[in-house]
Amino acid sequence: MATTKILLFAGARELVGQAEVTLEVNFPTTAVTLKAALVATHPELAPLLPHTLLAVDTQYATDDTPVSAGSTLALIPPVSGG
Amino acid sequence: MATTKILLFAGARELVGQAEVTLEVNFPTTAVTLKAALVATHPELAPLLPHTLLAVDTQYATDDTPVSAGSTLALIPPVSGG
Amino acid sequence: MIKLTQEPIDTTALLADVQHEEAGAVVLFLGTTRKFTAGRETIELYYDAYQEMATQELERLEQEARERWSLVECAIVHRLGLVPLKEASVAVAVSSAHRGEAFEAGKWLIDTLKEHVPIWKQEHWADGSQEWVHPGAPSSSVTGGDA
Amino acid sequence: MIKLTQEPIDTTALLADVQHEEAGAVVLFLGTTRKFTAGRETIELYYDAYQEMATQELERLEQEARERWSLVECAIVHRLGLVPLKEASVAVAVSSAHRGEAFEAGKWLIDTLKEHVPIWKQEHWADGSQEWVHPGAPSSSVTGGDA
Repeated sequence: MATTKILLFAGARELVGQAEVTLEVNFPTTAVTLKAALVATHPELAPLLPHTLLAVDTQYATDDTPVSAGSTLALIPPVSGG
Repeated sequence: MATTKILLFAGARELVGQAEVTLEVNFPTTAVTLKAALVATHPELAPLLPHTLLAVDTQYATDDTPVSAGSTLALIPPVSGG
Repeated sequence: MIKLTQEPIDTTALLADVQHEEAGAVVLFLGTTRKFTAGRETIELYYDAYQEMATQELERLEQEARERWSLVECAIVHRLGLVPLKEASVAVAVSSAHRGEAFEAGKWLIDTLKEHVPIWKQEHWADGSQEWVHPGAPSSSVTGGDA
Repeated sequence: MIKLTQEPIDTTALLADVQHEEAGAVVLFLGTTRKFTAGRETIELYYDAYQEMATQELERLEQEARERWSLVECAIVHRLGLVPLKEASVAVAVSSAHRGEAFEAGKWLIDTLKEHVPIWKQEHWADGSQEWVHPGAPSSSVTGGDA
């Protein structure tokens, strides 16, 4: 197990009340596994999580995108810039 | 017969060397008749005239648009603003 | 708002005119003097208009655009006289609640202006010749002379 | 040119950046804060971004637009923080030899920005509530609090 941080933005940050969360993760893992771990530790994210994407090293990930230790992770709720 | 002026612009003005020409016209008449009279008195307009429209009181005319004495007339070569 | 002007177009004022609290979108189009046309070099353009009629046609275009699209503001400015390289000869600015309408109206306005409004462009080529641009008509390039 | 900024967007500088002697057309799009959305009154908007990723995504959009269309210049600026009514949260400016490309690229850029770039808008409603806008996700309006 290793400790990793996930950055939160906008509605996700508001639901958790923090700009990032810390998870214990077995690396290597995948994006979908990280999202499952996130909702387990932060159930307040449950309504939003199905609508979010994970970004791995500032790239949008798909469910099976591999994630290794040291990657920068962020949870991306539906965007609304412009 | 009455005297009427026709305003010229751009290439038409350049071909004639004047900003307007004066024609002797039997009113009422039509746009197409005026254009025929114009090319008779100013043959230098012949290459451009088939590509021009007549404006009667600042409205585009068609061939059979009636023209009465006192109307403001202008020859409109293909436009290129913008 | 319709304007013909001999001065450089003030895009800051134009944008301020169309920005509005009911609008979420502004589209500004500028037609600018380009250096090369089909390999020939332009040093500047000169624009002339049948001013009374051009103003009236531009007002008609604004009215028709407002009938076709739900616009908040609509402004068209055409510069006349010499227009140096890079500078704008025409500006079309529209605002609307949503962006689709602003893009469509802006495109239609400049397309229709170029078809219907009695304004003419004279090319001042780098070789010293000048030429009124009359799309579809035989060319009549004049060497030298003054605009 | 890509920029995220906390300051009001300087459209004069932006237009100067994209006006170019190889371009005959400039299209500028501004997204501006609108007062009413489906009957509800907005007093201002607040924007936040995942800045490193947003900058990278905007650069990718500029690159893709340059591959799809023959653009002379391309600039995208997004403002972050509070954006009052009428003011621009985003500006997209493109120039091209001919106008068709500038309109198409400008429209594609703002459409794609709104789909893909990690920037978020928070509504500050006139009733005092605040709400992050997450299209397609359940609403989570918060009353009071600070942005």
